[in-house]
Amino acid sequence: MTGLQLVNGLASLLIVTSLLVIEARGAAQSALYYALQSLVLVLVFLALAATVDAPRLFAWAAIAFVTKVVLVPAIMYRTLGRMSDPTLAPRRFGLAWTIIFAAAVVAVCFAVVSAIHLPGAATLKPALAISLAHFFLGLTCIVIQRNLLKQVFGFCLMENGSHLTLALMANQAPELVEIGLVTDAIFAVVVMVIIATMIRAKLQTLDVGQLTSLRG
Amino acid sequence: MPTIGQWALGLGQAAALLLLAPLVSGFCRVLRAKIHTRTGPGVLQDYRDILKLLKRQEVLPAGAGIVFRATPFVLMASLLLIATALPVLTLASPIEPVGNLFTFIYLLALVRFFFALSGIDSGNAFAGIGASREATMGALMEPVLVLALFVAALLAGSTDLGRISVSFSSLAGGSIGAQAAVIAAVAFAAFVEMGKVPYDMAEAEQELQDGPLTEYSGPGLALLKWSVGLKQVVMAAILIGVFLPYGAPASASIGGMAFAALAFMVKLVVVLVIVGVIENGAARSRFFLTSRATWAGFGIASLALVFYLVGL
Amino acid sequence: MPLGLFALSIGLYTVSAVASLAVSERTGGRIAAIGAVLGALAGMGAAAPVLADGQAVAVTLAGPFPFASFALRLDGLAALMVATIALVSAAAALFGITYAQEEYAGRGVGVMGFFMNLFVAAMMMVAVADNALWFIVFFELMSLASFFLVTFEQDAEAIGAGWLYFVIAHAGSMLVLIAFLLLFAVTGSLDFAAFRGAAVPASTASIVFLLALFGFGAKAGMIPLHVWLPRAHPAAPSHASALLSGVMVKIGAFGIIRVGVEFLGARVLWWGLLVLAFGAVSTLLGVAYALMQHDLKRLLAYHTVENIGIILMGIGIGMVGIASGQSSLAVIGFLAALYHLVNHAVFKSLLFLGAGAVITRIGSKDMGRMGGLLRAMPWTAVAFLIGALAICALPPLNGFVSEWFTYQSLFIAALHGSALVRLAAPLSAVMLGIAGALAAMCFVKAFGVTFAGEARSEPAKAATEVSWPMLAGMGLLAASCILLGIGAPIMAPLVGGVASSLVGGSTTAVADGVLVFPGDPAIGELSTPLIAILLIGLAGVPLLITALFAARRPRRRSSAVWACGYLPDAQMHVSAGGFAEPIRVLFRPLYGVRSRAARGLAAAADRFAAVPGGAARAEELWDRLLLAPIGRGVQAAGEQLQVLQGGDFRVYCLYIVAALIVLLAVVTV
Amino acid sequence: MTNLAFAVILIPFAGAVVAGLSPEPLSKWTAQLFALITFAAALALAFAFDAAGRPSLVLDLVTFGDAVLLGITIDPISVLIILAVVGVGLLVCVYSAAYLSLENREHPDRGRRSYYAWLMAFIGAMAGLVFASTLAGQLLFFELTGVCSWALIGYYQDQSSLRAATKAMVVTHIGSLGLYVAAAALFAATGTFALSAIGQLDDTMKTVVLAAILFAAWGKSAQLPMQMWLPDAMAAPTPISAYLHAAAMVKVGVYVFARGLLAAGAVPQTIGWLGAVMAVATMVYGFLLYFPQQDFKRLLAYSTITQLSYIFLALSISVFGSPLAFEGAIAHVFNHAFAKSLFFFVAGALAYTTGTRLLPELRGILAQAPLIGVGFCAAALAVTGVPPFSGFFSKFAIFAGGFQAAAAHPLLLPLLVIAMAESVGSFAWFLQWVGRSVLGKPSPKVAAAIPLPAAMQGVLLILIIMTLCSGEIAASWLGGRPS
Repeated sequence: MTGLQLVNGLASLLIVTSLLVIEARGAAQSALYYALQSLVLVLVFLALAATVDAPRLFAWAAIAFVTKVVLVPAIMYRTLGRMSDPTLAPRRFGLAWTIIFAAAVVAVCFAVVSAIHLPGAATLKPALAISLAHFFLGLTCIVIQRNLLKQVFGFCLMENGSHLTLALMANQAPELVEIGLVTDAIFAVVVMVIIATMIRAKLQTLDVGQLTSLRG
Repeated sequence: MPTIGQWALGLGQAAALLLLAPLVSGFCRVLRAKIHTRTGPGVLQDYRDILKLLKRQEVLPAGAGIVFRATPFVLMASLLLIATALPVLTLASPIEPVGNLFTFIYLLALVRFFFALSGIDSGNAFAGIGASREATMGALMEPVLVLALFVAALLAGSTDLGRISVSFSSLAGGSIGAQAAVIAAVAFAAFVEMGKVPYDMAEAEQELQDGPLTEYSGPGLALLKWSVGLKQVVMAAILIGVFLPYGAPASASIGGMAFAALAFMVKLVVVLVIVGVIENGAARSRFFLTSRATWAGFGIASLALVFYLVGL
Repeated sequence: MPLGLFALSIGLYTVSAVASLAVSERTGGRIAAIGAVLGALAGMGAAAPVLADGQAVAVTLAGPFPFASFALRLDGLAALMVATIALVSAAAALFGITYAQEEYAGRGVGVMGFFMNLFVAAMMMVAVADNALWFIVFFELMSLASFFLVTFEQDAEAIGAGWLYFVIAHAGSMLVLIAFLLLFAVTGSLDFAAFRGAAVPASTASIVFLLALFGFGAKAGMIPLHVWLPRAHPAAPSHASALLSGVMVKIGAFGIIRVGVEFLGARVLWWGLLVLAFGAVSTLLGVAYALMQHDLKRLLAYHTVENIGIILMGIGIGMVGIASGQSSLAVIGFLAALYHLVNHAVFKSLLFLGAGAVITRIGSKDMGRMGGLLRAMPWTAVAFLIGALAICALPPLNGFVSEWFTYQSLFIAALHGSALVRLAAPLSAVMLGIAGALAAMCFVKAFGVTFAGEARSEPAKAATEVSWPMLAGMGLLAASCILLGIGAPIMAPLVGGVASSLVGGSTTAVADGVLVFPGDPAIGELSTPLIAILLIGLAGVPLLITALFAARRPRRRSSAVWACGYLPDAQMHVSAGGFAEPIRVLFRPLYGVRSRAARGLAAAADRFAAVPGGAARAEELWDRLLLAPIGRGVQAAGEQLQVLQGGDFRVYCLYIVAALIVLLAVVTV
Repeated sequence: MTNLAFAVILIPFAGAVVAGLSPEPLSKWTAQLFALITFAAALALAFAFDAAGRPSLVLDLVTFGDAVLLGITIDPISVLIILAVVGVGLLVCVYSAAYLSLENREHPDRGRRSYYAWLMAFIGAMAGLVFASTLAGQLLFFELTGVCSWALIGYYQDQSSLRAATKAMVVTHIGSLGLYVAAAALFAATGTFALSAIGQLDDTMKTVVLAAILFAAWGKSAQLPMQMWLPDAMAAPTPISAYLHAAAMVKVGVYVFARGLLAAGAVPQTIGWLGAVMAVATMVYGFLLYFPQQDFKRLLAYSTITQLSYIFLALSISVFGSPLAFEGAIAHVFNHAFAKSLFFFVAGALAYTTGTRLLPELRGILAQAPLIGVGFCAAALAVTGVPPFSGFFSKFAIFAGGFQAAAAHPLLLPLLVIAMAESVGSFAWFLQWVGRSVLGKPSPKVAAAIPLPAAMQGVLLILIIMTLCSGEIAASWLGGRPS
């Protein structure tokens, strides 16, 4: 099983973990699943580093591990874990629909990626498609979930997807890019958490539908 | 500047006319009496009245001011001034600077001004109305007199009374129609200015107790009666002297002037008789209807103007 | 030298004007008066040499405005105006020293002094200005200063009069401005020197003349444009209305001469006839309306309209003379006009000062409440009588001389004129004659009802003579009335010189020794000194007669007025209205003109009342028809778009991604 | 010299920031200080400019490729107008420091910092526009002044002033479309925004650009199609009405049009006829609307509209070849700035002391408050063009130029005659109000007036003096160009 197959396999594992994050009941569970997914992402980085002998990716993996696997889930767990909103209406879309939808997204992404002529990452096309799909999964998480916290996780999935794309296509980039990417992720999460807590405190609800008073 | 001879002629002429005035008014009273088929007070009656009044005490009304007391003197002075300048005895006016057409009109206006003002100053109600009538008559008669004399001057080519009388004496001036109309208009104006019955509006005895003269007495009244008489003579004199100058010599020769004086007296008697007949023939007219007669007079004067313009 | 003195005079006026504002009221009034008198002396000093030798003096300074230089020119005409203004202003200032203090104490005497001196200075500058811009500036400054004098009383009637006056004056000056600008368009420069020689095409010349005639006519008080005069002049303080009536209206006549004769050369005959017609109508209607007045100052104001008419007749004849090439006729016409201009300035201001003195004692302008002042205020009465005799043109005073010249000019015009002139001149002479008679009647009424007879009110009974400065002011004018009358042989050549400078320098002999004659002695001679001497001499005859019989006559005594046996009371006395009643009855068509005009004005006024309502509706029309639809349309579009902004930020994320995809597509395509 | 010009533009903005941030009572003093410094800079610029023999120089600041985006131009006209703008700005600051106080009987108010900040920003924007040498620069400051005007009109935060502010913003913004079109057309044709480029356009393009600028000018100067915002903008505090809606902002439209004409050199006559006819139409419309006005400031608003239409008429006449009319127009901008702001300050003083702006309730002002009375008369006479006040001299230049041009184009005569008739008509109407309100015995409201603060009295006095001599200053400054 060559390194490439390993990378593509891990990428497919990513899709599964993101589905878990989407469907997780409570915020704490989602945080754990997110940590898991980040771990998988790190593994992808390591595999990629090995197969494409890009020494910088090791540094990427290390940084990603520190932040995404440890730091961000810790923050989310500690702050969002306590918050829950009993009045939250049940999800409109069933689990089945979500999976089918995810599959459709992946298929579309494969079609799109295969059409594009990419000199550098010809061999990594499936991973690239997965990362693109992953990005759209994050988007679907934001759109279909009513819970405010899920929006945060949706954002994190999108961020991981784009991170993966970056790693695949620009693996020679210096660590600085990685640091930038990661700090961006951390700060985004911190800000969103703060906003979530403030909304929770002020409006006593986490249902996104209630927040229409914000419109202009 | 007039020469000594002209000064003498002018002043002499004025004195003569002054002395003649009571005679003329006496003659008119006698004429009226004769027409009323009564004998009348006699020609010299006015001299006797004036002498009597001069000796009488003067009673002044309470509100009278300096104008009331000064009017008799101003009236007589200005009328004497007019008299000095009329071309009675010669075809040329003795004192030329004064013998001007517009000077004559405005000296008459001076007389009328003081006569009316004395009426108001006396404070007497009747005298006030008399003054108002006197001034109104002035306003009604002014257009006739001005236009008539203006056309006469145009005919003569000069506003000097002397030259006008010269042009009227020749009768050959060509525009006979205009001259006739002018004479008619001036005769009408003179008749009204004399204040004879249909037009003695200011001193209408029956209505206004002698108008502005009401409050005068003693010497003041004497002088005013004498001045009114003099005014009548002056109006007759201008009519005869300027517009009917037949018999008056061109130059100031003694013989010529004697004959002119005789001719003047004859013409004066004829005029006075005509006036007397008209005066006693006419009935008194309402004051507010006099404007019809005066506008008729103005019609004659404008007829004269049209004749002159057309060159008739 | 003359311009130096002139500058000194203007300086004195303006400095004393400003100084009178700074100090306390009493001293302020005094400073203004003294400044005015000194300024007047300097002004006369400046005018005298130019009048005597007829040499025009000019100076041109580069003013702040590049398109208009600050040019002054003291020629004969301007010198005559300056001298007249100076004389009347000196008298008014003398009169004003105590008059202002008595009548307007505590109500801004200093401010009144300021406006008086500013007013006089502006008038002098108008006479001397030689550039269109500065002429209009001082012309309007004159109206502005006099506006505040007219509205000094600050009651509703004065303010209404002031408003009407300033609006007509401003409209008049706008007409004059258009006339100057038309000339400016032709000559390219605003200097009068350029205007004088301008080759103006015939049509524009007529338009410019008509504009100037009505523009200056409004200021002069010509009949159709005189409505402001009888309301404005009585409202002003008396020494101000003396200046208004005496001198300011002359600026109007002065303007017509400047534009009509100097700039346009009076080439066209109908111009002269038009001015003559306006003059004659103004003379007749002016005096006719004056007769009907109860208010003493309104009566005098209407007489100003009459005398301006006489001046315009003189100017009209002058212009006819120039147009028909008879230069001697032109000189006599302008001589008559300018001489009457000076005379009227003198006797009208004397009458107004007299009226002012009476009104301070009686407290009201209504003649009905006066009477019996002949004994109470003898000096004022004598001065007013001299003024009345002069205005009625009775010999030997100055009014008679100038009116005699007017008659002579009309006569000469009728003698040699063309067909139209030979008809117009006699008619004008007749109208002048009627006006003369009516004026005499009007002033018999004015003097009689005001001064003569019984005192008809408490203040009239308690009236006392006015203070000496007021008498000095009146005395100065009365003396100049007599001097201008008897001194005609000296004055006529001076004014004749100015007139001939207007006509183009042809010298016409007007006086010789004691005699005065219109160009040719054969036409007519007049000698006012001779008449005066003869009158006084001949007055001796009646005195002699009464003296002869004085010995036998008991002393004079006084008794009650005879009233047919009834006790005489004040109601019996002839009233102002009663005295003039016959004329109202006999000359009814004359008064019909005014009532018809009043009805026309009333109809126009209530048509104007509809304008504000209409305008208010138009105003909100804009909002309803234009802005509201735009507002509603934008609002509706906004509602539709509102749906996009549902408030659910999940949808917003979709928008972002959609936008990303679209942009990528665009870039790649 | 150029850094002086920059100073005049930038100091007010700095002042806006400082005034905005400084504590409440201090903000009005800082505003006055900065306004003073700006005025000093403007004066220094004027003297330096004159000393250097008045060279008209254009300096391009920001260029993008060959397209000049921003630049400044210093010539006699811009220096003169900047003096007026900054001068009146200083007076407005001093006046509003005293006007916005709790004793004000019409609008008791603390004078918040935002007022002074926006005011200083406005001065800066005006300075920028006056010096702008490119259409883009003009457009930038055009919009900036619109914003400041919106903020300042809505200062009292009540319903009517907010609606007025929005209305003003909307209408002037519609107007500014003209500038957008003009800038775009110019750029499309010549590739640069510099005003001098207008000269190189052919006639049709020149007509398009100038017509667009004219449209923008109508919007900003409240001329006929878009005049309805100005009378409602009177809901602003009076110093603002004085400054924005009399002396400065409404002059932006005219100034922009003047700049366009100056740069275009030979202007096609259609622009002249369009400008002249619309100016006279506005004049007549504005005059007719004098009559129903009871509120003093609305009357002054309509008077501003008619006076601006005079300037438009003068500029349109200058198209027919009369430089005198152009100088008259610029002089009228200068004179009208001082005269009309004096009139508004008088209205403000009356509102401050008596609490009412309705003219029928004001009688006998001269007896009660002589300075306000004299100010009222001086302003009325200056605005309606009565010598010796300044309005007359510029109107005289306009009419003189008009008649000069009318010699070649007789059809201009009726327009000029209507303009003159309107001048006399407005004079009669204002004189009627002078007679009714200034003279006579004080009405109850005027009799109960409180004394006027010293600062406001000082400003009134300065402006009265200026109405007397601004005519001479403008004429000698414009006329005195070294030929």
